[in-house]
Amino acid sequence: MVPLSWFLILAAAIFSVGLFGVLARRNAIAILMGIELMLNAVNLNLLAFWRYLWSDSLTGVVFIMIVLAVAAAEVAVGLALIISIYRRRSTVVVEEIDLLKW
Amino acid sequence: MTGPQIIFLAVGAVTLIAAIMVVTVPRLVHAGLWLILALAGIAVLFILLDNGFLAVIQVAIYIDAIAILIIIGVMLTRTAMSDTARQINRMWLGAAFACLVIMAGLLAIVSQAPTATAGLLVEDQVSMEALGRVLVDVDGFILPFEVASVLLVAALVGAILVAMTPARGD
Amino acid sequence: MSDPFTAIGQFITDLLISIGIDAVITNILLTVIAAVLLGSVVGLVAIITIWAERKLLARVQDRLGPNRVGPYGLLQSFADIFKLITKEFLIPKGADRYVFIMAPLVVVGGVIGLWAVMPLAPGLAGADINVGLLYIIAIGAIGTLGIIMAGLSSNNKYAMLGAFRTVAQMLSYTVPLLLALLIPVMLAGSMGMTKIVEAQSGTWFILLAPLAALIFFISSLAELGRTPFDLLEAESEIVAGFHIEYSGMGFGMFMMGEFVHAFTISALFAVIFLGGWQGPGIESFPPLGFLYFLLKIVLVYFVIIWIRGTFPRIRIDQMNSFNWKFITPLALTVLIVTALVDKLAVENGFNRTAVLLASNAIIVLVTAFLVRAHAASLRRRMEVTDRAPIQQPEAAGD
Amino acid sequence: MTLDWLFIGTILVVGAGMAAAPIALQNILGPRKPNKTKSETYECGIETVGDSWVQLKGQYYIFGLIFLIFDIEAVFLFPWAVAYNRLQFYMVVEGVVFILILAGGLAYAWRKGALEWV
Repeated sequence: MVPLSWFLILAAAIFSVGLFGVLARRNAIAILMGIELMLNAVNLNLLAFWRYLWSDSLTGVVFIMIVLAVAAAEVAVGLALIISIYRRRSTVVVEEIDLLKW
Repeated sequence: MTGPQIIFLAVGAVTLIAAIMVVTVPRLVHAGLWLILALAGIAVLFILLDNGFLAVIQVAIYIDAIAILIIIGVMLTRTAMSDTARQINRMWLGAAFACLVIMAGLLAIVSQAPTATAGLLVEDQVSMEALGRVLVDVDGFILPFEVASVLLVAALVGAILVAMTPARGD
Repeated sequence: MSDPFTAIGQFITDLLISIGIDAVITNILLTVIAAVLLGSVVGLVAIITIWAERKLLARVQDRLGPNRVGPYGLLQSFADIFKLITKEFLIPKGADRYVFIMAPLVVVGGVIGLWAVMPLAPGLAGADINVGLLYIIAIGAIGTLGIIMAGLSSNNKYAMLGAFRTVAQMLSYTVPLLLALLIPVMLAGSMGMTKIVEAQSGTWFILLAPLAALIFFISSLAELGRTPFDLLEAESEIVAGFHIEYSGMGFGMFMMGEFVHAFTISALFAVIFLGGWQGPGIESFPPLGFLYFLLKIVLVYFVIIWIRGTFPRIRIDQMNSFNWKFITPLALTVLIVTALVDKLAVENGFNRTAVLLASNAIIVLVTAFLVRAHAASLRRRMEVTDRAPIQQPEAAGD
Repeated sequence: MTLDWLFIGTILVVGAGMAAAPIALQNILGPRKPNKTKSETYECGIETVGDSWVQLKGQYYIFGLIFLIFDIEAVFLFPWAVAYNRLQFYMVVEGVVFILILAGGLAYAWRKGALEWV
């Protein structure tokens, strides 16, 4: 059997990689991809804990389903915003859309 | 080294490499395809954690819907930023440093994780029927279940409202 | 233990263990061999399917069809394969090499992967997981990814537009498909494919949920891109769509993926709505189930070819509104009505089949009435404005 | 259980292999005489102008979006459908409410004209 800590280490690594994507990428859609990676790392963590420590309840599984729903909603609205900004400003570079109002 | 451990190491390595490619490749379409590989790796890891249901919905939602939607988004906004342009901002070194610090912190916490061994799963814990019941049971997760529906509709309405707003001269 | 498939498996397992191979490794080895066998057989079946489809289609159109190579033209597909294999595999200028080559692999792999959970006969299914139907949905949509990859990597405007149109059509028609599949799951009380077949030992689900079966069939046709939904690959009107830049076997693999997909959809329909391997006398002789299953697949496949030979192609706006404004609301209605009516009926001790059939009939009547009224109002508006009928009455109508 | 997943993994690889083998074979058997004209983008004989990255319509995003929302709805509803036969009436009604809320979202998209093919 795979030890619990292996899953946690992998999840931590994927989370950090995703965070790097969020912090360093200039393209807004690339930032969304980084966020997806982070959410996936969190899901992996949740399921590992469910399997090893709390497998007698279904809470972990339901939790992950809710995270999926939230991730989907986030991508849907996030991409809609990016497309809208692209239409108005012809840019997807986050550094160029730092004004609250134009 | 047992079988699952070998599979874990192989799949974990692929997933991690794919994740690194997602944040580093300059062509965004390729980043999207690498993201799909990383998501598929996570699905295999879910199977290793004995939850086939979540593995399947990981594929059904993330790969079939979210990743495709992201690729469509990349294609729609592609003309705004050419693939040869600088993809990483000026503070990427600082970002990398911050990520390393956070990873070190996470690893420090992980090292205190309990060395639990996975118990045997009984049929009831992975049964779809129990899950379906707990989702609509008043003592279960009825509130998150209905709120998820409201959240999805709110996202649908919001996204249509934002994306459909005609641009100038459209 | 009584059925022959388990017995054969047990025999081979015992044989391998007796010559000194570890039990765990034996199991893994057998699983891998079985998977390779099933995958290859399904791939080869496609070759026969292509011949059958060409022959049947020719008969529908009063032609002879392939009849030169081998008896009844049976070897025609092999001749085609040899022709395609000796062609040059062109990779167009500026194409994304690896993605370009990966795309057919993803499409074919996704389609053949569907057979992993198909119950072939009593006690014979590749993988009997408890989320079988969800697996079908998840892997079935992987083909979308392959099409996107083909479109993106070809460096061709038409390939790209074709790919995104195909993807839009596939994504759209997956929505009613998902909703329709919830009904058999509700009736069977399981997502496992074997459980679904076993639940149909009494009544087939096509009798309990005829509308769900119809919706599933229509949206599957659209996912396949078969007539009348083949407007995105219409050979006679626009160039082939997303696989325009593929030559030789690259194109051949997309073709094969399509035929295997059609065959797989037939099998899925047989499993979910026609009772899979259920039939008289399977208790006493289980292998008979395989024959029944094959017969049902051939029946459904025949209907698909029949439709291909009969129906005209629809326009893209018709395809779109037919999905969003007719099938999806209909699927939602059927789902809600079935859920409520069935629960009330079972709680009050009514006959399930009768009540469900009656509610389906009522939905059909109401839908027909609504479509009629809508078509009539459209016609009236056209007469008032006295314009040429640019917009046809709803595609769904009369 | 684990063997089932091994079977699925193998058949997916075999499926991809079924496509890879003929393509590889073709690379060996088929001729390879590339020239400039042959590897041009195929556009019915007309020379290609510009790159292939045409601007797509925002409509594709809307369809992908609605698919995503309903995909997740289905994921929530499938466990509910599995448990359906053992649920009490009020639990079924909760599922129906869930569906109705999403049907409301679809109705909004319809009214807004997001479902038209433009």
